Amino acid sequence: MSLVDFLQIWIIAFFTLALFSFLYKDNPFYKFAEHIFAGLSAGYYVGLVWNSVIIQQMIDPMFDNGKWWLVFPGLLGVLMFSRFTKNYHWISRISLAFVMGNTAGIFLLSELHGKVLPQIQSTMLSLNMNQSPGALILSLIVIIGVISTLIFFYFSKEHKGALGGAARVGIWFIMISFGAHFGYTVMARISLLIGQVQFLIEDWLGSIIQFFV
Amino acid sequence: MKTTVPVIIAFLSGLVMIISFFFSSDTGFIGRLEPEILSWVTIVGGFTLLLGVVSIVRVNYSTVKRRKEGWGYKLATLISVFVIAIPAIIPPSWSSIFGVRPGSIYDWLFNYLDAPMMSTMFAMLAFYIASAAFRAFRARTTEATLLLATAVLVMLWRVPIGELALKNIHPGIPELINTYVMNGANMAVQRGIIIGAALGAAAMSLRIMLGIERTYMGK
Amino acid sequence: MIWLILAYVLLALAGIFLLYLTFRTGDRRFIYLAVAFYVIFPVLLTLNLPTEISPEVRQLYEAVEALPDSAVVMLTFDYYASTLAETEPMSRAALHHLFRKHCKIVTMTTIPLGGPSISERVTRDLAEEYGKTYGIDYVNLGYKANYVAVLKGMGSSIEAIYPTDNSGTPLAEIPMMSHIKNYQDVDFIYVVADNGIVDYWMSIVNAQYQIGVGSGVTAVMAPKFYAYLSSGQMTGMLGGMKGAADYEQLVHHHGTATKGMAAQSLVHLFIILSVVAGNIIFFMERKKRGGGLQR
Amino acid sequence: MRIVNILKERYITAAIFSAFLLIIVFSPALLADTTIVSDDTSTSRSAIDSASAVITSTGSETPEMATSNFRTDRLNALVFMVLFSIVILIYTQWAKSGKEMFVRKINGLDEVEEAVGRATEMGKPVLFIPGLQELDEIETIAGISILGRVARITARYGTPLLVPVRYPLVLAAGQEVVEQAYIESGNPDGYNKDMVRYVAGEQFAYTATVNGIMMRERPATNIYMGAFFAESLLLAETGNAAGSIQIAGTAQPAQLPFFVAACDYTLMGEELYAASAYLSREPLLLGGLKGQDWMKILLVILIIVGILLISIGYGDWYIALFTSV
Repeated sequence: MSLVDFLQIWIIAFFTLALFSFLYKDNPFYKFAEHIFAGLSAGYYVGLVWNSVIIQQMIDPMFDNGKWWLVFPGLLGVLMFSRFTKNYHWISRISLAFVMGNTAGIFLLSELHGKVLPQIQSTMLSLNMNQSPGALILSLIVIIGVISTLIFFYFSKEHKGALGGAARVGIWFIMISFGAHFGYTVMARISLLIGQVQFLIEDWLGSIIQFFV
Repeated sequence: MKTTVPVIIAFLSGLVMIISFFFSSDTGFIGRLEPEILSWVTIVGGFTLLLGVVSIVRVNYSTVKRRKEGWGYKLATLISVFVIAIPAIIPPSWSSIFGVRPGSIYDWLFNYLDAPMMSTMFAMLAFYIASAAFRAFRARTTEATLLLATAVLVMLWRVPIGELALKNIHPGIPELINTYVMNGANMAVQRGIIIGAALGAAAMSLRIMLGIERTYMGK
Repeated sequence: MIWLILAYVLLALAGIFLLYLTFRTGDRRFIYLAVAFYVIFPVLLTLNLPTEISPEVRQLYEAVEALPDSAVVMLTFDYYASTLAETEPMSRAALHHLFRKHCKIVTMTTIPLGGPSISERVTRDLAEEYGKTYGIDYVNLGYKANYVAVLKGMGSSIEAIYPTDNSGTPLAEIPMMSHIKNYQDVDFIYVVADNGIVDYWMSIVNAQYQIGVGSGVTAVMAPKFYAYLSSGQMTGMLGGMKGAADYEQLVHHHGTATKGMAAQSLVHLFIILSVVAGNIIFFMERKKRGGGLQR
Repeated sequence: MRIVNILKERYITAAIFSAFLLIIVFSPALLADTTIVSDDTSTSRSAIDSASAVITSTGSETPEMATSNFRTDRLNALVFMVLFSIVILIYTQWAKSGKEMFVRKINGLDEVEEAVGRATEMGKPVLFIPGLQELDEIETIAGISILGRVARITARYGTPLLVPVRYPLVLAAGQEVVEQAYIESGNPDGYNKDMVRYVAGEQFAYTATVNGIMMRERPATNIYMGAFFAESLLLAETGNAAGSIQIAGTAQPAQLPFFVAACDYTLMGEELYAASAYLSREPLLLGGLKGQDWMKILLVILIIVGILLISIGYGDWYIALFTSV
């Protein structure tokens, strides 16, 4: 292991432990690491936008391929900063409206065409008796679950009578789903800790052992 | 003027996207217009990332300037913004430590400082989820009981030791959980939620396009 | 065998003891200590526990297996560094599989903070292992802003959105990209993500361009995507570290996910123990108070 | 400027929009490139499938012609979009014109009132968090409008109110809403600008600070309404430890389990929007909610019809109507 590798591992270990120390209690090491973290994350965007947007998407095509009209989106981008001024902050709305309008146009269709249509289509399951009991039960669960969930989120009538019964079934289904969500999420949170512990033990402790042996 | 122009722009740019959806891809004028407009959107969108950087620099600078409480930390933030940003915008042709490619200062700072810290921040959640499990997750009502029971079952099913235990009770249990809980009840509810949320998002998009919804303009 | 059972009993006793201390003192740091203990212990021992391969993982594996050799696959790195422990093993396992099948890989990211750096690091690492050449076997497109426009725009022209690759080489000068113009030239999309972007890969790309999309997602998001699996919009899914471990098994390459499953097992069991213990305390206290729940 | 003034009338804009949609509907006839290919019944499942077969077959023979084709295979999406737009716009228009619209009472709302009352009795503050998103997110808007209602109650009883926020725009909107509530409740002196305060921009820094507030000031009631992410658990758990009554509402499905388990009452998903529409009677929110409700019932009916048809074996053509390509 070279000295550079060794130092790199120790730097990571220092910042990792500084952040973990918050679990014991708030302290200056944690605060220092947290502020460095905030600064680096913000500064990262500058390098990213400079290289992947300004150079690659604007300057290069403008000078190499003669796409002079790319000045306009650049201008729209710069206009965004007018929101930091007092009197001209409304100009930034133009750029924002351009982005929002496009996104809205794509969304309006993609949500209806790409989500609602296929999802309702695949809920139309056959309840025909000549399928296996397992498949029939599953179809029933899915149909009842989807419809009762939709009814639970229906607000134009009081949940009384039949509607109330359906909504009640809906909430049971929803709770089962939330339980599954919760059970699954535990794994996500622990994974991240395992990752950090793997680093601390294998790399950091490993580096110490290598250093002495 | 201050709102009408943005509203018209939003309407027209949304319209192009809708028209292009209904015509097969290379349709003459629209077909050429669509990718051009989308590439513009990605460029303008890039600039919005910088807005956050400007805000963070402004806020921290004013704290440091006025020597408010904790200004030393804010100074650390300010310095780290510039330490990572300046080498990244110097052309890599000067030296390989500039720019953003592997081996540059920028890449090193991200991989060895920023990324591990980001992971650590989230890794702390593992501790909190355990203490929450002990102190907050109580079977107070029928609904909460249903939630907890499913959660325990799914937790067992997701890990090797738990799966083994379930299989010892009956070898078919893991598959039953997968079929009837995950792909049955859970799937049905997620589908209901997806449909509801999609209707909501579509309605919001419609209102933005028609200029009825203007919250994004600060109205 | 007897030793193993003894070890479990001891571990469980330690957990119960720490929970008891938490209950007595009201200091949650004892629970933190228990979690740390259950994670560190298996990592030190590096146990490899076999897992049953989930059907949705097998589905994704088989979808990739069924691709012709040298098919074009788009592999996305739609995740932040904060979830690297869950998602990086998925990307690595996917790359093992794809490189082994000699697929042409196009990588991209929609994550501004770190996406380009991560994809660059991981792909180069694996390409070296398999002796693949940049520009012929794989290309890294990098990041462009506004994911909705990026996803939609690549449908008509990848070059309109990405005039150059991540390091600034014009796409026209990259041999592999000469026949990859838009989604029509892509055979499969392999999304690895830790956020809601997966929804748009379904609702925009899969729905409008009919390309198969498989995904590796964090365990937080996985339950939602069963809806897309069942509607056939999604072709296979890796859910969380378990999904990654399953895929590692399928491609016969044990990485960090497989290693992590032992620690996962112990902490999961501890959390189940905590829920049960917490509820026992709750019901005992309620009984003492006379069954009243009203607060 | 004349045109601009006309366009200002949103309903005229809406009319132009609808007119445009109609043009699209009739454009296949206008363009008339599409030759109707006879139905290949042996392979095609449906009318829609054969329509797409037309597109692909003309595409392979004469690419130039196919390029100006209307996507008849996407006709279902067009009809659906037009119907959806009309329903939403009609309901919004009705809501604006003051038509009486019924929205059922959301269960959690009574609880909010009760919980604030309890804080008053105990002489402790109420903590309100309008989520961790910017103001352009609909969840945050819903949260802010519920904040207005909560502030009205705290103004009436003189209960201290704490509202930590993460974004400057939310700060401005929150201050405005709270001040308005105090003035309208006849207690303008009770309002204090520091009730709504900016805490920190970074997610976990924000959470850590709010957790600090919970442990120090020990609010009797915590109300979370808006978009929450991984911090949901941290907030709810700390609040639980501090012994506060907690009411939450979010549309983030991944976070709901934690709120449901750790809070005393939770508004789930769209209930959050419904609650804010119910409270604010804002025509935009109300119209959208009613329009979506109408669509939901339509979808449920469509699904049931589909199930019936497929179960008796005559459903293939019907199901194919919903194919998205």
